[in-house]
Amino acid sequence: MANKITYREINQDIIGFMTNTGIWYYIVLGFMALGALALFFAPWAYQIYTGQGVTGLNVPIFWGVYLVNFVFWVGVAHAGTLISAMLFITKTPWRRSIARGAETMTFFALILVTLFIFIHMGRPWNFYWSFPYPNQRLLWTNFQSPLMFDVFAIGTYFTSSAIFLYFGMIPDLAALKHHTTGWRKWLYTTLSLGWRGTDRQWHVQGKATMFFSSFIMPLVVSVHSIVSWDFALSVVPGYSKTIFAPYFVTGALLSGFAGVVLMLTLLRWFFPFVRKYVTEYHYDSIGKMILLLSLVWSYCTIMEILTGLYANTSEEMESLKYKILTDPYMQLFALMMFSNTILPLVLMIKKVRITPVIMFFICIFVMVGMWLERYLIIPNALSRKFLPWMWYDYFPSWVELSITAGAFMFFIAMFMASIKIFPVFSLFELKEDAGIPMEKPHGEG
Amino acid sequence: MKRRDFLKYLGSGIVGTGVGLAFGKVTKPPGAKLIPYLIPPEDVIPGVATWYASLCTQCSAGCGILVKVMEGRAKKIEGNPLHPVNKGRLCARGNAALQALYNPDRIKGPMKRTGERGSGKYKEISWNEAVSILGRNLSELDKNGATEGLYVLTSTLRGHLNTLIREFMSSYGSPNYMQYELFQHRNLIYANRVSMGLDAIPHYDIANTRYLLSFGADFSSTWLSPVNLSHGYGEMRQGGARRRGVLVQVEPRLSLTGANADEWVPVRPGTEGVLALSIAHEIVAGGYYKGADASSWKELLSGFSPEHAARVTEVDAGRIHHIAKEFVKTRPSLAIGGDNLSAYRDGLSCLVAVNILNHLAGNIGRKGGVVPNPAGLLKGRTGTELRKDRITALAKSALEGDVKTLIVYNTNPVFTTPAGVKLERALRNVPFIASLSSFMDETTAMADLILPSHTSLEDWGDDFAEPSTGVRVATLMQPAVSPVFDTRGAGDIFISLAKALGGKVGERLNYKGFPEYLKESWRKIYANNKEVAAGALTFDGFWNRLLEHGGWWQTEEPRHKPRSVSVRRVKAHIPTSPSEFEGDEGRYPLYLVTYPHAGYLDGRGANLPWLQEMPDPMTAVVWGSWVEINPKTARKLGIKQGDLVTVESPYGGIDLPAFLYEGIRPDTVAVPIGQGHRLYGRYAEKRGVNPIEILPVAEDKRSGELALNSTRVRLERKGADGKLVKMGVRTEELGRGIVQTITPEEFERIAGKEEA
Amino acid sequence: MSKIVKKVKERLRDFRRPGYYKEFEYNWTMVIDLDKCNGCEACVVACHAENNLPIVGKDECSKSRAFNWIRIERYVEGEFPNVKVKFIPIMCQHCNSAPCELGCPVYATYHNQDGLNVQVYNRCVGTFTCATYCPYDVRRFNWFTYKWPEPLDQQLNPDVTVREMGVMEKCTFCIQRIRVAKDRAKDENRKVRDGEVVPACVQSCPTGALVFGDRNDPKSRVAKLAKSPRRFRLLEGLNTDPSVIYLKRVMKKSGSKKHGEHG
Amino acid sequence: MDTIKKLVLCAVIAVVTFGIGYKVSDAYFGNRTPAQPIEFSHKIHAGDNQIPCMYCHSYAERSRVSGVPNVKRCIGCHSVIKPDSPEIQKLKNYWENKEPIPWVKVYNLPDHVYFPHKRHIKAGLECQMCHGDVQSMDRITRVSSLKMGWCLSCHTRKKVKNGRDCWTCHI
Repeated sequence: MANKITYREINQDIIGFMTNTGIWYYIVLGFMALGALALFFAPWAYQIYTGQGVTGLNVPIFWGVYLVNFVFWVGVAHAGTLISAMLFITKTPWRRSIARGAETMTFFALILVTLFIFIHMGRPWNFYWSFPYPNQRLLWTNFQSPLMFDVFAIGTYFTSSAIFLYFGMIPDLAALKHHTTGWRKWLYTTLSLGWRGTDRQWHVQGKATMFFSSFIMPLVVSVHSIVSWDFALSVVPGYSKTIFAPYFVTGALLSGFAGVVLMLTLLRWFFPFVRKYVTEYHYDSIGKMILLLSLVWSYCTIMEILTGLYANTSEEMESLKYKILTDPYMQLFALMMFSNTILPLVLMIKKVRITPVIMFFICIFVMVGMWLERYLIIPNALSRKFLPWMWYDYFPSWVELSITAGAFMFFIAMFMASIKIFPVFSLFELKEDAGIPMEKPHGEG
Repeated sequence: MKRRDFLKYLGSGIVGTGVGLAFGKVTKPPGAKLIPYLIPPEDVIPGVATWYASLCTQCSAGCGILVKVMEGRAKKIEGNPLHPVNKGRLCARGNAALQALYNPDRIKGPMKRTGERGSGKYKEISWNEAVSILGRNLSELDKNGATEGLYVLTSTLRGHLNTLIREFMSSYGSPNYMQYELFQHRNLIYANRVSMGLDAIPHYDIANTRYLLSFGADFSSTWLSPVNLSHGYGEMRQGGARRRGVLVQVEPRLSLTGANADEWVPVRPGTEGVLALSIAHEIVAGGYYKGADASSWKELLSGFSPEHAARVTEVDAGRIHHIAKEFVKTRPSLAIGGDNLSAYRDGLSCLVAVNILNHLAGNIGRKGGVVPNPAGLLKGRTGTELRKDRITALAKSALEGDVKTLIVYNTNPVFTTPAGVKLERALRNVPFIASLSSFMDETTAMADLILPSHTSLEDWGDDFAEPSTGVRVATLMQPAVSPVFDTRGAGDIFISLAKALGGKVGERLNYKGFPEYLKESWRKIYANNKEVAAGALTFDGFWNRLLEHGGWWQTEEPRHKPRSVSVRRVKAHIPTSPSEFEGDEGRYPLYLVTYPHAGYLDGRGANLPWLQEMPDPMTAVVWGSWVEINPKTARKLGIKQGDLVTVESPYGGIDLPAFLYEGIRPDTVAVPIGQGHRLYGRYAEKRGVNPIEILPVAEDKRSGELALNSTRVRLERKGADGKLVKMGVRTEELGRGIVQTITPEEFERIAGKEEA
Repeated sequence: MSKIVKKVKERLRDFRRPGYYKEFEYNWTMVIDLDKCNGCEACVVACHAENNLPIVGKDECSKSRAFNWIRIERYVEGEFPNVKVKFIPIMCQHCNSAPCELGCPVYATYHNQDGLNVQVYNRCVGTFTCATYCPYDVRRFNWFTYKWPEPLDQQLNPDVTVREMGVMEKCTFCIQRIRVAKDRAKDENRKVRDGEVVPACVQSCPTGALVFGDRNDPKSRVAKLAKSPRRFRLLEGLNTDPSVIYLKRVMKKSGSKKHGEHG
Repeated sequence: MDTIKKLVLCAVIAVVTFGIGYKVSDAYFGNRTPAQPIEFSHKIHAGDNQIPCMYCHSYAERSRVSGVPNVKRCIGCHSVIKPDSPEIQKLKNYWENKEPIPWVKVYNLPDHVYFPHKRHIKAGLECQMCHGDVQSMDRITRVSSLKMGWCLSCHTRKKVKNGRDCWTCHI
């Protein structure tokens, strides 16, 4: 580890990054924000105004790219929880410098998840009907519905990860208020809730983090399991699989970690100071994690296909045939298997794991592969349901594709704006990593 | 915060709320209005439906309907459960009649042509002006002594509107009242006349037959009286404790009826007559025919041995023998022929051959067989006029300048005649054309004057269904709603025309309007007919019951009068060889079969969006036309499903998408009739193609009917995207047991256990 | 112990299915005799006329967005000349154990007191779940707000809601007609008689293949037909317990040779 | 910068309050007592003269709508009774011009609600239960909210059979 880093250096690095922003940063941020507006919000407004008919959805493919994106972004959100909660409890050392970034990603990914639920709805202005609130009309929600599970799962996940993110940030915000002026100082002072860094406060903070970690930990498994039940609880061939819960969770973590790698690598490239905190050691550890997850994921994929083959009913076989042997899904399936199963195998080589460039590209493939996995499940299974007369193919319309692309830009824009306001690395945890300093630092810790 | 700022915020808040409040007030939809009746109509309760019994005029079957009316608007049409023809059932076309009533493309009032003929430029005029224009025209003809120059062309009318026009014409002094429709079944009438001496279409008692041998008759979708015959079909299949009837369909292209058949005999086009006679040969040769004239039959049929027929028809001799045996052994049995069969150049002969079969098996005049209908209440058109009423004759007279004025009602001959008839050019030669159509169709576009008439739901009228169901049936049509646009009933137009003309015509047709004429005519029927009058004390009581029930009909079982077919009669009319086809076999290797589309019939239904979006019963194609090709043929020609294909006959070519269909012979292609309108409203215009355009001007040798199946064609692939839109993607069940079946043998076993 | 378990189970069942009545007052059932059905499509148009179904046009049809609450599926077997065509009308099966009812988060689709699977348009938020879960693909979605050109809109049935954009819909067994019949029955203080409720499709069916009635009434036609040895239900293996009962079509096994050859 | 900030804040406040205003306007200031084309007084007819409701709203017992009286029915009495009053003159004008009277609907339900008057009358409900004390109103005022909760409170209270089932009132 970089033992030689001093507290002052850490403070200077992070605060400097946050306060000194180059023109290119603004240009890129502006571009992304405008892109989000033009590609994400404008088509969505158009869709709300005109109707869901602007999508490529049809009978019987009622769930298309929006649901793919929904599941995908839930997946991206997953690494945050895993890293901050599970790895915190297991006291895994390499989580410290990457946890904050991953948690931030989680937060913004969950915003997109929520948005995609609304985008997907036929009458989004009535979204609040899906919350169980007492009303004069004696209406209630259907707790039997997997979608209702979703409302709770995503709601809980969103709340708890937001709290977790904020809670972990309080010491940092307190530190930042001493080094900033103007609105930032006002903001940090307000948000740090009078943190003074007393022993008691540290003690409570540690306890609370531990508590929240334990609280969130089941969510790592449950959220995506529940998302998978949206599909698994139906009778549709290609949806109705018992393996879906672990399959989806593994896939989610895989894409989550890939997302973290992409984020970290980009930061490393554009902001050289990051290289001090995110080192080969981190890449190595995440690489191992991705390799492990990829293997589990591959097992699930193969099992999913094998159970279908074993059932050997016309429904299952046609569903599989459509996914694996039909143009263009054959090629997409091959690409998915290459990206998620074959390519990650090279992570067995340490040299590969510690080379950020290679990791970056592998992770891009993993992301693409994971998106495809959802695509090959969600609209594809619906294309081959029970009555062959109603079989139909689906291709997303420009609105869906635009919103999909826009979502990425919106995510990047939110992330870029956020890391200029809130520290993307946990100051105090970096300092913990740096070890007890010999000399008294200038800043407060 | 500064005080000034606070005030600013407060101010903007107040302004915002105020504007919001005001906006809310302004934009809130103004309170709905409660509009009371000025004078309440009788028996109308708002919110509760009123039902009017009436008549369906979507095809010539003459079904009785009930129209559901709420708050003065027609909402739904259902079959009249008391009516003997459709027994409360209704087909898709009948259901869609509502959209003819409320069609957005209806002509909204009388119009006078202002631009060139066919340019579609018209000026709206008043009814008085319109009637006087036509009246002046007719007076002028009268003055010039050219009353014979008036031609009236209508659809097949059988009720009192027919009588009215006839009276109008005779008192005016013109014999030229013609009825034309593409599917008039005149061959059938003619065949019955020459073979059985029956000048009508009999009732085919499918319901009670146990073996139905159908030569091309697609009674499930369009033939004769589809609802009545389909109901019979249902009864035949699962009509209770009786044995389940068998259906054998003989046709080159599997129609909807064929799809339901137990056995499909894909005979070579044009050889059905030979096949029928060969079956007859087997009946006589097998000694099943016990009549005294068996030997002369034997002689007549000697040239039609199954072996010979097998070569011509491509149906196994063994199979012919088997069908013959089943046909005579199963009692009762019935042979019918129509659609395809009557559309060959010797269609009449083929139908005669079918009648011979019925005679030999003893099916005529008995339950479950051919049941001749009793004479109608009204003397309608007779078969003797058959040859005269030809559209080709009209075209010829028009070209020769004999037609001075033409009045067209409810028929669209420009669309339904082959281009070779040159009807459009002939009509250009007519000095004055008046159309009584409510829609701007191809024929109406040629008109100088348009007097839009009511649709059937706004008008009075009646009909005497033919074929009926072995009983006398009269159906009354009454307006269910008040006219949607400024239109008038066709009868009213003729009566007001008579008034405008005055003189002899005016005297003869001195009625207030068509309703009065209709009522007076019925008064005569009531007075002259004891059976009709039975059970009613006064005419008014009878009339009210007529309106309530939607008509009058005999309720007792049909009486069966046997009739026979004699050798002497049919000798000159039997088919001796396969029907002829235009086009050299080498250059045009495929037979073309055209058939009426289940929704559009002869094209009249194409402007109704419900029918456009109704999947075709066999192919499930919507909003377009297509050509059915056997996959084997298609493979040979490199044609794939949905490709754009040119179908070329010696008379022209049409481009349309290919539909690969296992139910058609490899040497045959089929195109539905009904699409390809140049005009006819937004739903019909420029959609699909009209196959009639490429047909030759071929007429039945004996009856003079247009022969639709009389040409060969060739196919050529033109492009990839024919824009074929159809419902349903796959038609394989993949062993999923979706439509489960049991074999007839199994059914026989369990039939005893089944409760019905 | 087992008593408690049973009680808990019972409670759970009640909770799981509010609106699921243990005993239906009526049990509306449709029996479709496939041996009678000749695939003429009259029911399809009748349904359009009765239920205010929109016409979507060629482009939308090509995207598989046509509105057919009832459709006739055709299955073709064999090659020329041994072709067998089979028709089956399919509408909402009104399953008593419906996958769609499980999916809807807001109870826009639920089971009502007549054993009908009901779609409440004004409660629907458009999550598509019901349609996705439906194994029969009978649900249709209002992709847009469909408008009729004047004066075609005058035909719209005032007894049936005109649906707006974003709402799922499906066959209701012509619930508005059931309502009228029940209303009349209540006036006369009796139960609805057999044959009093006739949905639009059943009414128009020329062959009489469709029969509708109350299966709770043992004397009704459907109750008798439902006992037919030819009965089966669509995709019965899914255990959805549909209220639509089909009677098997009588037809020779495909591949069995032509009759004539054996004499 | 500061001005911009203030302007933005002002705009945000304006937008939010606009929304509140709109909603409030909708909920509390809707016109419950609209002006009618003829100042018809229920007080005189139903109150002072004791004409039963069903005499004019004759469909209420038989149909799902209660109906407004046809103009002929109005004129039937008023050709004799007070024919010279200015409001009756208005009525006469409508009658002579063969125009129906465009009454403003006070009790208006959305299309997706099925409300049969008949069933409620047959259940023995008084018109006044929903329409208020009509016989003392000169101009009709809407006294009920016509919200779903209002319907259900009564259905629950009266233990209506299937009264809380969606299907009972919807589709």
